[in-house]
This record gives sequence, structure tokens and C-alpha cells, in this order.
Amino acid sequence: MMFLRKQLPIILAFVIGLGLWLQAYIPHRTSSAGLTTFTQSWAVILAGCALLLGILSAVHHHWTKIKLRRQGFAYSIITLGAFVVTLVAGLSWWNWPGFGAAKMADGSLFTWIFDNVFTPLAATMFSLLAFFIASAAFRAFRARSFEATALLIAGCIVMLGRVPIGELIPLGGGHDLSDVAGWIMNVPNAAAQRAILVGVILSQVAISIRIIFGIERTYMGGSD
Amino acid sequence: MRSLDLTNTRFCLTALLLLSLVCVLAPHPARAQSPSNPEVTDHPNDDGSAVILSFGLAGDELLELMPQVQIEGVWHDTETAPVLLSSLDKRSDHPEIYGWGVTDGNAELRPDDYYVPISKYVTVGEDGEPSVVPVSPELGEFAVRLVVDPAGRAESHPAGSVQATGQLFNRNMSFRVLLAFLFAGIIMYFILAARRNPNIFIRRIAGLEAVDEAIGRATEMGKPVLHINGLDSLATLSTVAAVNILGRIAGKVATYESDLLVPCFDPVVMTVSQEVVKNAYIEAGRPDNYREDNIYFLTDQQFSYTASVCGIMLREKPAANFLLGYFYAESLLLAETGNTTGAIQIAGTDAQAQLPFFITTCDYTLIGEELYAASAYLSREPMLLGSLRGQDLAKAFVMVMIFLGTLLSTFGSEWLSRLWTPL
Amino acid sequence: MTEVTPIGQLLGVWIAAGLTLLIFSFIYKDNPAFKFAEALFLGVSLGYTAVNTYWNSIAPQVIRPLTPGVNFDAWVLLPVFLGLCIILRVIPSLSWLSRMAFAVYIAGYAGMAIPNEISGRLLPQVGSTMAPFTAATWYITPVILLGVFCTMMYFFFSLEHKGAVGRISRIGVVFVMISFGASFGYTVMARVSLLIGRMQFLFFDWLGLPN
Amino acid sequence: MHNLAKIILNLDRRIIYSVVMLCVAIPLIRPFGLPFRVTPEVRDGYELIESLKEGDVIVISCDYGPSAEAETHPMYVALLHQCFRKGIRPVILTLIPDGPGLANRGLEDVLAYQDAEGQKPYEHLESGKDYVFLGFKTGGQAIMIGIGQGFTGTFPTDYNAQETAAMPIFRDAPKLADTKCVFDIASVGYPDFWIPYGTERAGIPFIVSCTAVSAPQYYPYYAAGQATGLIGGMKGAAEYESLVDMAAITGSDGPATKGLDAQSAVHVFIILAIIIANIFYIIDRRRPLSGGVA
Repeated sequence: MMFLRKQLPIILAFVIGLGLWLQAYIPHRTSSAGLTTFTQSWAVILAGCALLLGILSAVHHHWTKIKLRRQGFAYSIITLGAFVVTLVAGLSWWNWPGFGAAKMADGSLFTWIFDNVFTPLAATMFSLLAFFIASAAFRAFRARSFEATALLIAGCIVMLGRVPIGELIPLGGGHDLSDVAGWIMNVPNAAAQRAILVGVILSQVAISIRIIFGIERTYMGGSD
Repeated sequence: MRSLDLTNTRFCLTALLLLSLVCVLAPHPARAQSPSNPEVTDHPNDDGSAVILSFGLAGDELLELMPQVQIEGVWHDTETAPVLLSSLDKRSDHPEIYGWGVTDGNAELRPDDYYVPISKYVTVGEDGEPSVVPVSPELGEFAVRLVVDPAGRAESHPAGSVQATGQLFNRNMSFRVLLAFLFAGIIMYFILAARRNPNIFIRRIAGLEAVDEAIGRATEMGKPVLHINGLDSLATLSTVAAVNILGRIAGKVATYESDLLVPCFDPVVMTVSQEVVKNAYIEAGRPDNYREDNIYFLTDQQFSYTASVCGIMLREKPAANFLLGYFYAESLLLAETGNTTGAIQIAGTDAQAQLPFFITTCDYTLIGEELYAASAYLSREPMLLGSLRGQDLAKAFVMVMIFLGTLLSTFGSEWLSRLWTPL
Repeated sequence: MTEVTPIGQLLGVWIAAGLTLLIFSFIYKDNPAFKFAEALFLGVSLGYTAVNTYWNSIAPQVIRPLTPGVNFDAWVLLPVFLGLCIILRVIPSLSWLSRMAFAVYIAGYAGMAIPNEISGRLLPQVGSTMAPFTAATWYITPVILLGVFCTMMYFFFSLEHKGAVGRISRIGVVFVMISFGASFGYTVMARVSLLIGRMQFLFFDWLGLPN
Repeated sequence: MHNLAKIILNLDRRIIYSVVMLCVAIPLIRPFGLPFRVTPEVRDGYELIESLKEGDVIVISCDYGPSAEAETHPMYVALLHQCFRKGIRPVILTLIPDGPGLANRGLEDVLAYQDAEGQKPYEHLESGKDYVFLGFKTGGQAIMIGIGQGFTGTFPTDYNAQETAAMPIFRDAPKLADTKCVFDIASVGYPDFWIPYGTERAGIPFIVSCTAVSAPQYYPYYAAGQATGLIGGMKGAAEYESLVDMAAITGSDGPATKGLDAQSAVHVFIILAIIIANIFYIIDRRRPLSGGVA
């Protein structure tokens, strides 16, 4: 039993991880068939099942809230109601041309919900950022230190340089502010981003190695 | 009627064949008298799905070339199958097969050397219908010839025959394999070394010292602590780092006896977070205070998740917000909303595009790799410390390489930068 | 194209506009209208996820290969078993079963990450930093080299940021800050575009102002 | 003076929000039409597509949802016009769950597009032959690697539930390496994955069109030649619209071009706000505010 609980997952991780790692260096057919199986079938199925579990968890969370009449339970009723309506619309108004990815029927209730409820809510939520970024800039872009000043100046140059106005501010020599903005993006920005990228890649390689060799067991929920 | 049917396979394939021939010939107006030295070889470093026909062109007469194949090793003059071409390139454009060009000391490679990969051809079955056959090792030896000007003045060059074979190792990957094993070796070495001697120095990471302060303040105010694991799955490695840190935070929260809220974006992250937090509570000796209901799945749609988390921030008014992991556009919405509620905010991500917003709106921000280092710093766990030391060494190696490469290329040798160019 | 009736379309625009305004009310302050929109949004998105998961993962990858016929493939039972292990987490005594599934899933991605990160990102990024110094690119190549070197120094965790290391990493921080400032400036544009999009909807699609 | 500084520095957010709202609303109703120039990173992307021949297959990955519609959707529409005009055949797919709705709508809009004379130039195009929309599939990197080995294996059916194996487009281009480029229109981080898991493996060019927010992080790829073109945000989309000449095709400026004035107005306001805030900050230096660099 202990073997199933502790050792088996680690052995599985080692075999699958190492296999998919070394696979990249082997051009042979068997190797790419293994990769295909993992990416096209296994990963998709596991991710799908996990999502179903997640949906169960969310429904349970709201159901408990309603059952215990917790604060704001009325909103949970709205959430569950909207969930059921969308689910029924999505599973029944779809065409059924055999199995496989099916077409979202044009004009169906599900498409209507997507276009007129989901889309405007998502887009408006996202557009709140326009307000938030203005107030964040106002509060945070202050010349507190040398570094903060660098942030501020680079920010202002790029902000002006990336809209038509920037092309109207000449700097001599046939250049204008948008050229400076372009240089900042392409040179110092690219350099810093590249350095961060290299560090992140090495960290990812390290964490992957730890997972494959069973040293990193966060996914098992710590110790048992 | 049948001849008018445009979905007819024969029609489609013929059109396809002609189209692909046009595609090949049009952009490369190969001007030559006749191809010289046609030669067919197996495509190296592949799975046996192609052979290569290479030849030289000289002169300036525009040629129409059409390679043909036969499955048996010996040529018959009849029933040859035309080849569907995907490209006609200069050999010097393919360092992965022929090595770098003349400038790199490969005198064998002249600029007028051409190459055609053959991965599929058209054959006519017994029912008279043409079909496209992919090249594969099972087909045995291929005989290939190059027909010049198929319109009439036919002139063919047998190019010999070869069997398409799949290789077991891609030689172009040698340097990458070496690099991966080198990094793996360095990291494993330091992890093992750290187990023997866990006293490894790591520099102070600003922001992490504030973790205790933030949790302490939440306890004093009787407010919960909010932790977000980013908006990616556990397949994204920064999420693994975030969950790791969650374990440390949960341990402290358990000791201080405040509440910990973890609304999740990904169901796998949710279940793993539940396990991690539960264990942290058990280790802190407070298993009764663990409430699984506080770690739940919201939704995996970005902005409905954001709207809900903003709602939680405004209604529960957590005193400390931890925003760790991978974030997208919602970063500023979350951080600004948290800022209006007056919470201490500690953020950390390797999503480069989102870092500026955390930097301007949060109290402390872990930049890029600092997120990965943070779990080592907080836990002081030997294996994480050792791994971090290993990464530093790998980084130093990369820095030295960049210096050497720049130096060499400035003085005219492309050797090192070529080594780092993936083929 | 779509067979939505004009009534449905009109109703749709009005509902969309109403929901847009409900969310906008959040910038004044949190209020029941926003809470309503938030709850509705959460429910719809959960439903959307469920429907998508069914049609895009379960139907083609589980039901299709398990239906007798040309596509039948019994090997799918292996990942399906692991998938069931994930779902069995709802039974606490069996929750440990999901570890096997997570091990496969996470280690699989970790295994793919190593070669692909090195080939696809590390090599080209390092390789292209090794550019020769020439007079024509004096304002590019040396600056990039300096920036990459100093910033990497900042992310060195084994050394205390004192003395020369401290000064070099300070330069690195300046590069990082310039980069973040530039990103911020660039993003202002992105965020404003989103608001423009919503305003275009409200003015032109809903209120019908002349476009 | 110090009191004034305190008031200004702690200005209620809602005042800033109102000004932002006005800065967007006024230019939308009364546009002033500032001219703009095309940047090389956008031109490079445009020219790569322009250099393709009739019948070439490209992959368009629509990795954006409705939330980023304003920035990314105009780019998609302009690109489809460019493709169909030149006879380039797009294989359209999406890797994010809220992608298919918009990707399908954009495709249908362009296919049904009517020019000034009432002609429908793209009416004869056939799904599966001249274009195909594969829909969404979860998996991200896995899908990229998957289509590197074969489109039809990864997507057995397209969005309309048609079997892909029989489609002529996939006979010409059965896998990623047989296509001419990947054009990723993204509001999420998929370009970071497309390069290592998709285009670098297949050895084909990559063009990224993204929201302005993620553009800076893709500059290293553009600089290293891993991305042939980089179209950032609404400005990039407006530039692309002007290259494709959407004004000539549809009779009026594209949506991205129309939004640029409001864009300029808000930028000027934010910069003025930053300058004012800094002046008062210097006056009132004794009281540091929260926030800042770790």
C-alpha cells in the first residue's frame, strides 16, 4: 500500500519525465509516437478530468454556501443558476454529428449567451484596466530614487513614442521620439528581458530535473 | 460526368503535383545547362521519412526539373513515379545537413549546390487512381533520377538508390544534449552536496522578510490572508514555485492562527494546494484549524476569476495579499484592487509583461527568478538551496560563454556563436 | 449568417450594454449591481468551461476512441483510468490515487520542458547575444551585452550584493527598471485600447451614434 | 502649498477615472485624425505574408478572447483579408477556451464581406480546401508539438465537425513544417510557447501579433530573428490595417485606426498627470508614499 501511495508516483514521474526528455533527441518513429500519445491523448484527458473535478469543487462551494445560508448566498444562487442554464444550452443546442468536436450551432442559445453575456462581461472587466493603469501611473511614477526615475523616464518616452503624437516630436538628425522609444524597446529592454529569460529558463530546467528525479514532490502535497 | 467532378482524386492529385512543381520552380529560377553530380542520400537525423537528392547547377539556362522515384533498386524506363516537392534549396542554406558554408571552412560546399528533400511521391494504383505515398523505411531501396525538362527533350540522370532509414540519435542535438546533461549534472551535484552540508549562503531577497510582518499584521487585525497561485496550471513551473511558497506561508498562518483564503484558477492546483496547506497545518500542530472550504476552485475563465477575486478582496478585506505564480493581464486589476483595500501586497512572477504592474502597485515584488529562489530562501531546505547554487553556476557558465562568443565573433570567428545556434 | 431573430439581437445588445454598465459601476465602488454581474459571470464561465471540456476533451479523446468502430483504441483506458483517479479525489479516502495522475501529468510537462526550453529559448537567446562589435552597431551590441551581463549579475543569489558585485547589479537594476518602465508605457496603450473598444460598443452599437 | 500638494498627491482615484473616460469618449465622437507611420517590425510581418504565393498554407493561431477583442480582432480581420486576396490558405486554430467564438465570427464576417459594388469576392472559398477552422483544443504546448507531427491526428475533426483527414489543405500541408509560417494573434503568453514548441521545431518563420502589454517581452525574439514580425497592440493593428489598405477594401478606416486618437489623448493625460504628480511630490518630499521597488 505504501508502495502505491509513495513510490509508484515517483517511479511514474521518473519514467514519463525522462522518457519525454530524451525523446526530443531521438528522431525515430517510436519516439515521436510516444510523444504524440502523451500530448494528444494523455495530457488532454488528464486536463479535462481535472477541469471536471474543479467544476465539482466550485459547485460544491456554492451549494454549501446556499445550504448554510452564508452571507451573500443569494449571489451563489445566481451563479449556480447561470451555470445550469449555460450547461444545458451548451450540451443540448449543439448539433450532434457523431462524436468529436462539434459545431456551435449559429443562433443557438449557447452562442447567444457567449456573445451577449460572456463577451461584454469579460471585455468590460478587462477594460477597467484603462482606469486602473492611469491611477497606478499617477501614484507610482514618482522620482523617489535613481531607479524609479529610470522607470519613469523610460515609461514616458515609450508612452509618447508609441502613439502618433510621438512622431510629431523631432529630435534632430531626422529622428523623432518614436525612434528613441524603438531603441529603448529593442536595446535596453531586450537586454534586461533576455537576462531575466535566461535565469527563468535555468530555473525551469532545475525545477524540471527535481521533479523528474523525485526530489521536488510538491505535486504530491508535501510529505505523507 | 466523372471527368467534370472536381473532387476526383486524380484531378486533385494532378493539380497538387503541378502546383507543388510551380511552387518549387517559381521562386528559384535555377539557371543552368544541366544538373551535375546528382546524388541521392538518406536524410540524416530523421525518422526515415525522407531521402535527399542533391545536385549542382551551372550555367544560366532556365531548367524545369522533375525528380522521379522507383521503389526497386534498378531502373525501369517505364512506370516511374513523380515526386511531390516541398522545396528546392541551396545546400548552403541547410547547415543541419551539410554543415556551415564556405566561410566556415567547408570548401566542399559551393554556392550552386542544390538540394531537394523527397518525402512523398505520387503513384498509380491498380485501380488506376493516383495516390500520394509518404517515403518510409518499409519501402526498401529508392532509386531516384532527375528529369530535366519533362515537356519533351527529356534527359535523365540516374542518381543511384538509397534506403530511407530512421536514426536513433539526432546528431544536430549533440551540443544541446551535452548542455542539458551538464546543467542537470551541476544541479544534481549541488543538491547532493547540500544534503551533506546544508549551510549554503543565499543573498537576502527583499520582500521575503516582509512575509512574517504581513501575516502578523493580518493576525492583529483579525483579517484573513489571501494567496493566489497565479493563473496557470501546474505544468507551468512558476506555479510549482508558488505552491511551494504557499506551503511556507500556510505554516506561518497556522502558527499565528489567522485565516488563509486560496481561491484557485486551476483544479489541479486547487487539489495540490489543499494537500500542501493541510500538511502545513498538521506540521504546525494545528490540524483542527484547517478548513478545506477556504481553498476552492473559482473558474478557469480569466476575467470572471478576476472579478470574483476582486470581490473577495473588497468584501473579506484581507490584510495581506500574496500574488505569486504566472499572471496575465489581470495582474494590475488584482494589485490595484488590493491596494485600495490597504492590504500589504507581496507579488512574484516570471511573467515579464506583468512585472511592471506589480512593481508599481505592490509593496514587494519578486522578479523572475527570485520567485524560484524564494521557496529556497523561505524553507532553507537543503535540496532547494543546492539547486539554487547549481543554477547560479550554470548562469556563470552562460555568462562566460556570452563573453567568449562575443570576443570570438568580434575577431571574426563564428565558431562559438554557431555552436549556440540551433539547427 | 446567424439565424438570430432581430428581437434576439436587439435584446442581446441591450443586455450586453446593461452588463457593461454594471461592471463599470465597480470603478465608483463595490455595489450590489457589480456583485450581481460578478455572480452571473462566474456561473456563465463555469458553464462555458464545462461545455468546452466535454466537447473538446471528453468527446473526441475518450468517447470517440471507446466507441466500437474504426477509431476504437483500447489504450485510451490507461489515461482514462488516471483521469478517473483525479475525479475520485471527491472521496477523501481515495484521494491519494490522484497522485499517480499528477505525477504523470506534471513530470510529462517537466520532461518536455528541458529539451524545448534549451533548444527553443536558451540557445537562440544566448547565441544572438554573441554579436560582433562593429562601428555601425555601437549603440546596440555593447549596450545589450552590458545589460544582459549586469542584469544576470543581479539575479546571482550566491553572492552578497556588496562592492563590485553590488555596483554591477545596481546597473542591472537600472536596466530592469528601464525595461519595466518601457513595458508600462507600452501597456498603457493596450489598456486604453480595451476601453476604446467598450466605448465604441456603447456609442455605436448600442446608442447608434453616427460612426 | 504643502496642503495643495497633499490634496493633489492623494487625489481621489475617481477624479482620474472621470478624466480618462472623457479622454476616450470625446475623440471617439469627434476624431481629429492624427497621421502615423508604419514601423519596421510590422512591415516585416506584412511583407513575409505578402511574399507568399497563391496556394501557400499558413497557420493562424487565434489565442485571444473577447476581453482583448479591441486590440487583436482588427488584426485578425486585416490578415484574413490579406490572405484571401492573395489566395493564401489559412489553417486557423485557437489554443484558449474562449477563442473559438471570435475566431469563427471574424472568419464568417470576412467570408461574407461585400465590396462597394455589392460583390462578394470570397464567396467561392471552400472550407477544408481554401481555409479551415479547426476550433479549440486544450493542451497548449502539447497541441503545438502535436500539429508538428500532423494536423489531422491532433484535430481529427474541424470546428464544423468535418473529418480533417479528407481535406485537400492537409494533403498539401500535413504537418506544421509544410506550412509557410505561424501567425500567432495572442492576448495570452502563447508566443513564448509557439517558438520553442512550434516554429523552431518545424523550422518555419513566426509572426507574433499581441496586445501592447506583451509586446515588450517579445522584442528579444524579434531581435534574434525568431519572430519575423511583431505587431503590438492597437497601434500595430492600425499600421497593419494601413498596409493591407483596409480603408480601400471596406470604405472606411479599420477599427484600430479609428481608436488611435483616443489613445493619444489618454497618453497625453497620463503623462501630464505624472508630471504634475512629480512636481508636487518634489514640493512635498518629506512624506514618502507606499509602493515601490523591492
